[in-house]
Amino acid sequence: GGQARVKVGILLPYTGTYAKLGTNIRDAMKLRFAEAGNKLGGREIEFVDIDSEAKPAKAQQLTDKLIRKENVDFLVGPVHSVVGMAMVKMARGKGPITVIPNAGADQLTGVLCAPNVFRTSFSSYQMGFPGGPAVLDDGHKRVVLMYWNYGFGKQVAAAFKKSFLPAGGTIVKEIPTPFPKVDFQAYLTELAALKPDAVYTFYAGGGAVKFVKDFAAAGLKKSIKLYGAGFLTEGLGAAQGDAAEGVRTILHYADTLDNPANHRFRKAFKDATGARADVYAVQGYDAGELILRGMAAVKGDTGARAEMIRAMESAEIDSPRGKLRFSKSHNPIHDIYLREVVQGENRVVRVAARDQDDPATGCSNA
Amino acid sequence: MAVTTRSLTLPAALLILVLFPLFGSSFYVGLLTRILILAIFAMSLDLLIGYTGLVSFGHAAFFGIGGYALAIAFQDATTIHLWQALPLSLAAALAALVVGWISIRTSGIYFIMITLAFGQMFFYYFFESPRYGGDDGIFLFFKPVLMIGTESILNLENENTFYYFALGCLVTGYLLLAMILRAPFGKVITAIKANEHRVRALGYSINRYKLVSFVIAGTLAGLAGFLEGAHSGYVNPSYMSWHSSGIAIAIAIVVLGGMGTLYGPIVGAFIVVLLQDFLPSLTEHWQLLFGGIVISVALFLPRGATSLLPRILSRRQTTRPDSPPPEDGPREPADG
Amino acid sequence: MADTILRTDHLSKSFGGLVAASNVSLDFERGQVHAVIGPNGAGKTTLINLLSGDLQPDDGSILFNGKHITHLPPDRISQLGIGRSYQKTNIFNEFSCYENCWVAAQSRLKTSMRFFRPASRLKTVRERAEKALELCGLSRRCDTRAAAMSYGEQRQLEIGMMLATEPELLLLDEPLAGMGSEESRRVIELLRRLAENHTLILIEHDMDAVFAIAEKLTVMVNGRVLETGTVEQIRNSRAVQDVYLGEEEADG
Amino acid sequence: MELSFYLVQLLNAIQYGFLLFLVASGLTLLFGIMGIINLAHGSFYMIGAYLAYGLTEMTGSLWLGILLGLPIALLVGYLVERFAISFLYKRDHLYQVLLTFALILIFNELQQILWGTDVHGVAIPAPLAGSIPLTENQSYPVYRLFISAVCIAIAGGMSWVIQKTRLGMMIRAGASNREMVQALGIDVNRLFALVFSLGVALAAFAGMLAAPVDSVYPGMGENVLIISFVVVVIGGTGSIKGAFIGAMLIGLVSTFGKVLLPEMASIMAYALMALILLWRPQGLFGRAH
Amino acid sequence: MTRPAEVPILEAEELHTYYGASHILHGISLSIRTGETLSLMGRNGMGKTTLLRSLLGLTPPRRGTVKVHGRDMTGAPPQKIVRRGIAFVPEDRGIFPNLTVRENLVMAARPGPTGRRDWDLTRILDTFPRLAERTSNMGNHLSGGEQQMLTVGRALMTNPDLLILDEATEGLAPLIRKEIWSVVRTIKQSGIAVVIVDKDIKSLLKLADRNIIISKGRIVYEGDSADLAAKPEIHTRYLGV
Ligand SMILES: Nc1ncnc2c1ncn2[C@@H]1O[C@H](COP(=O)(O)OP(=O)(O)OP(=O)(O)O)[C@@H](O)[C@H]1O
Ligand SMILES: Nc1ncnc2c1ncn2[C@@H]1O[C@H](COP(=O)(O)OP(=O)(O)OP(=O)(O)O)[C@@H](O)[C@H]1O
Ligand SMILES: [Mg+2]
Ligand SMILES: [Mg+2]
Repeated sequence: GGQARVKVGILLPYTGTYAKLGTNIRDAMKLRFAEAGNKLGGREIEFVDIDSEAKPAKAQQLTDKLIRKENVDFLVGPVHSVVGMAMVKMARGKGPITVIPNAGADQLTGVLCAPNVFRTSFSSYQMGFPGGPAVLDDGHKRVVLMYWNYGFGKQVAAAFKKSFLPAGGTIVKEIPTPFPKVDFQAYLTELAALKPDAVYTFYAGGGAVKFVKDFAAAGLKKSIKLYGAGFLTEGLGAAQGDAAEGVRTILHYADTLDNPANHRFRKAFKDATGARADVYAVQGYDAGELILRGMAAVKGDTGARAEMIRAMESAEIDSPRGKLRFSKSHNPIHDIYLREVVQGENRVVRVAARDQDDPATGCSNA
Repeated sequence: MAVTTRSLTLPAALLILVLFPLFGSSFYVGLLTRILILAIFAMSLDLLIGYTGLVSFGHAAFFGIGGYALAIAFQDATTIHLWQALPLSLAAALAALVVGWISIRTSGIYFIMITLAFGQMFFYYFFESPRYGGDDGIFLFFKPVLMIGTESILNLENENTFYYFALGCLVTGYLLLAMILRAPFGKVITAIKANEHRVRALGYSINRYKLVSFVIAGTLAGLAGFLEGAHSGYVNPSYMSWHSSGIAIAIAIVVLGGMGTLYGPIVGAFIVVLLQDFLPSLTEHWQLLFGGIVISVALFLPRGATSLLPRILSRRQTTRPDSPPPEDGPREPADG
Repeated sequence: MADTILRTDHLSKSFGGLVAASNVSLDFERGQVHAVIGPNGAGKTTLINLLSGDLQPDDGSILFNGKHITHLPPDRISQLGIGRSYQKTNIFNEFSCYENCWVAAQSRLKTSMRFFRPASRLKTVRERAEKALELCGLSRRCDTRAAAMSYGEQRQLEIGMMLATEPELLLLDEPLAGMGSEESRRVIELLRRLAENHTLILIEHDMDAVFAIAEKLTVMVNGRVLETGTVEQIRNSRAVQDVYLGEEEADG
Repeated sequence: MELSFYLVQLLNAIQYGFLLFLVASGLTLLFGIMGIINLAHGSFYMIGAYLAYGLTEMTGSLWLGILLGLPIALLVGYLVERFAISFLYKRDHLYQVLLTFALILIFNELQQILWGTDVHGVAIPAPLAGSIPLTENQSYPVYRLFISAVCIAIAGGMSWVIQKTRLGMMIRAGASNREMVQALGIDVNRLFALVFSLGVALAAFAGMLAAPVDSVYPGMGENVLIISFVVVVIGGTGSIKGAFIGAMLIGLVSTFGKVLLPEMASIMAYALMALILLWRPQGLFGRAH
Repeated sequence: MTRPAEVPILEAEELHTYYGASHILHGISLSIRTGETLSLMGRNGMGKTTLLRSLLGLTPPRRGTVKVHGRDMTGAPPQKIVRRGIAFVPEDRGIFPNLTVRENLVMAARPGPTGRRDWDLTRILDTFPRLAERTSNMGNHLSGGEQQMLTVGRALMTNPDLLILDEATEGLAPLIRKEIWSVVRTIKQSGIAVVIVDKDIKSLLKLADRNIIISKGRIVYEGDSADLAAKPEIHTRYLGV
């Protein structure tokens, strides 16, 4: 109709280490919109797409541009936690409705939480907390924690300990390794000497590939079971090859999840982009869905902000990951799966935690 | 000739800057504030690389320290008094004193590398230190105000006020440096850049001059960092990393604008920020364009973009003999 | 009793295994032109470098006006009133002649840690720089970039810069090298004039010049002092002719 | 911990040192010998890794991939030298900083356009895929030992060429005074184009060899860039022996740093460099002017 | 001499050379015949060095032509010109500071254009025994005079037909200077042409077949040594003696 178009601002990295994540998120979100006829609450969509370069120092300037120059109605992004914090700090409160499709820092739906900020991905807490019982249930009591020594890694490790220690596990040693360095040899030797039952890790991207390969090459697979937050093996099958076989990780998604929504989504994504869907695509796809829900509820009237927010926070989404709801702090509540790499695929072993919530420490959302 | 160009262009540019908030939208006022802050930083770097011949790859650390000093001191405060906060940028001066004292013992490539080492150490210290927020950085939820009694005279919460404050800092910094460079001190540091060994033989204890120059530059960088922290309400270690936004871009700004002049880095800051704002709207692979532009300037405009200006203005007076080729970027002395 | 301005005492310096100066003990008298000659590689420049602080001696001491200056850095030594010129031209290539001398002249301010007043207003410095330019014969080239001058002119500037620091004792390392005959003559004339109220230590291979202005000569060979004496003595010394002068020069 | 633990760590340290030298070898040539501040070193390394990945996928063999990749790397180096670097030899170092920084941006984009943004792995060639048992639960990959051997060969070869051959003398001479080399009848332009290409090829070669142990991902070059500079500078520019010893020192210090002073692990190499430069401002084997 | 004496080794016509905008050489023409010794005189800053650099292509002339062995080499890069049998000893010596004495010599070694190999390392070290004692010194760890010998030696290592010496005896002790002059004489006798710039006019006149005086970028005098020796007014006018 004669209504102005809805402006969706996207701030995702398309260059650098996180580029792949950025493109998948964007493509999947656009796929969701396309499925809905490229209309939000009856209005045409206009995208304003900016490369965040995953650079924290630029985050404010770029967010500012989307908010004050482009006047976007929705803000989607980012991938990188620190960029996310700079972005959310500007957007929270009076800014546009913001949907975070990846950044995991606990603060985003913790101290920095706000009525207009949603997350469709996960909090670091959710990448660590369900790991404790999962490892214990597999029968491993003595565990070494290894992770990249930066915000996200530290939060994952802390959450892991929160469930693991009370349930009777022992942390033999914590080995934070410098981020984003990838020479692990000295640490692996230390690990070998410690002889734990298992090691729980947080690494991602190139570091994850390197870690898994070095771990296998050092012959440690025979005696120490390797666990980690899902990013350790997610989408890295081809690069890791045999080295990843048997590695167990927890994540709110697995390629092989057997539910209709997932099958449908994977095929559609493949058709639309030619690429294989992964967890990031799912998060983008759900971000699209969430925005659709909100706009549908107010029939495209972005002025009805409170109503839209209410609709979004009460949304129950039949996501490719399974059932997805949102907490008071607007963080996802979803199942966390324990997965194992078998023949290059992350196969679900069991559900590690049902309806995993996040404590949202410091969040003041009513 | 250069004098008339400068004496006309500078006030004109300043006038435009002063009037800008009356016409520009608040987004652009914000963007311009960032540019001004970056210009201060670049100018301070130019004092080192363009005048003293100290190529410091660790300069971004002082920018970061300026911001961190503010953030650490006022992390939990609800009002930030400007007169309490501003002296904090002296933390950068202190850091520069220590780093400089050690670094100036080396020269050339080794100086580049030892300053890089210090820069990296500061970066990792803040990146990994749990005390100061690690890689997450620190947020500030208020902007500084200047109060007398209970009366607020200068409230930087206001975008335009902040803009004028930053502009004031830039102009003050510019005038201060211009004065220093004309003074005996300036003569010595330019000579040090030209031939350090000879300066020493002439009876100057060059290390003191280098150190003072290093500290002045560090302080100014700290001031810029302070402003950036106050303006964005957010500091994080990536300001100090050598590559992402720190030193490599700063060097690009200085050289693109015109090294060894004070206005060069200011122009450079405008060029770089505006390019980075504009190019991404053309293509997803905009860095290709940006890289291409940087390379072209490096190859074909060795004295930076500002060297174009007098050339354009002097087209009328074609008889003026060209000075010899600018291979090593000979500078105009600070005063003719 | 002669008035000694500079005295070296068993001064030694070696580079690796090579002894470039060994046990050099010399007295330089105030107001004299004292030339140091010797074959290439004899250690003359090394000696000057030791005196100016560019090199640190391994052993021995240096006294200037009765005070120890051994191990002082070059800038302190310069401040005490010892100026030097370099054998290998050492100037500010991108500065004009005038600026070259300016920087030199300014070094005589009590301190150059002055930030506020424009340097150009410092009258004493300006006058000193102009005088130095005039002395070394480059007034005409005042505004020429040093790099754009011929080699000989750069050599003149080298001397001009030293003069601008108004030293009491001048260490001249081959000031005439690279100068044409006319310039040489002019510089010799200049040195002669300077000699009236300065002390000069002169290294030079141009024997005509040395014999013309030196009052005392020291001959060095392989880092050692071979002989010290008056012009006549040295000229007629068999040993000096053998190692350095050769026949012709001795009788010409 | 028992002795064997420290022995294995020593092995790690030495092996890491070798790897560092390999990674820095191209920079040793371009920065150490030729004196070019080449910030794009990491990019050349990355190009090598991606070439290894792409060509191994194509040909099915890493060796073939390397064989085909080297001429490509040489060509890249040649083009960069001819059309960019060669204009800057007489200029201030800062222009090299600027230009090679721009090259980083450009190569990152090109990498993305050509190969996309996925993380890739390259399989270790079959004959070298095994490992040797070390302790009761740890073993050592043969491929790493192979890399060490290659590294020694490269170090020896480079040092021989630079120090002992006339080509090496000409290169060093050219780095200090191009015009004079020309005046002696040597085609400096060709010489430098050749050496630059070799330096790039060497960096790429390191990337190719490291591809199977490292992984292949966008931005991987930035991880090796600074440490490579540190290696060269610690040793003292102009000295291959220095770079080699520098690499070994960093290997030792950072390996044992990780074990004994884990909080300091990330700054170990920088602290080492700062200390060494304080003690010897021209690096371990550099020459003072 | 086997070559036809008509074809000069080096021939320059109407050279005009500039540094930036300043016009230094104003149409200089000269030719050097095989085996000839030519001296180039003039006060400081008159353009002697510039002329030599123009001939060698180091500062290419803006106008005029340079021929080497009859072949037009105008605008060719220095290494091409030099490779046709010319060696150059520049006034600033151009020692490679980061090479040892031996390396400085060896890196330049090359047979002459006709394959002649009269000069090699051994002969150079015999000629300059001082260098022989310093073969492993770095180039910048030599005394001024030693550096001078090294440059001459390095030039000879290229076995040239024409040797160009720009103030080659500067900074040399009288004995060594004589040494150099006698080396030049030897060179001359072996049929190598020599162009010398030097301020030691007495020695030059003894050695040179022909003398050229340059003033302000122009040739103001040309003639053989006997002629020049007989014209003291030229000396005073153009050389200041
Ligand atoms: N830095 C150094 N390292 C090693 N040897 C050096 C160094 N500097 C000088 N030498 C050697 O010390 C000796 C003395 O050198 P010096 O420069 O003092 O000679 P000189 O008397 O000035 O000679 P000249 O008249 O040729 O200038 C020379 O043989 C030279 O090779
Ligand atoms: N690089 C340069 N740029 C500009 N002008 C120069 C440059 N080099 C030399 N000149 C000028 O060219 C003129 C000739 O210089 P040149 O060096 O050829 O003289 P010369 O006869 O060799 O003198 P000298 O005996 O002092 O070596 C001089 O006036 C000098 O100022
Ligand atoms: Mg000497
Ligand atoms: Mg000359």
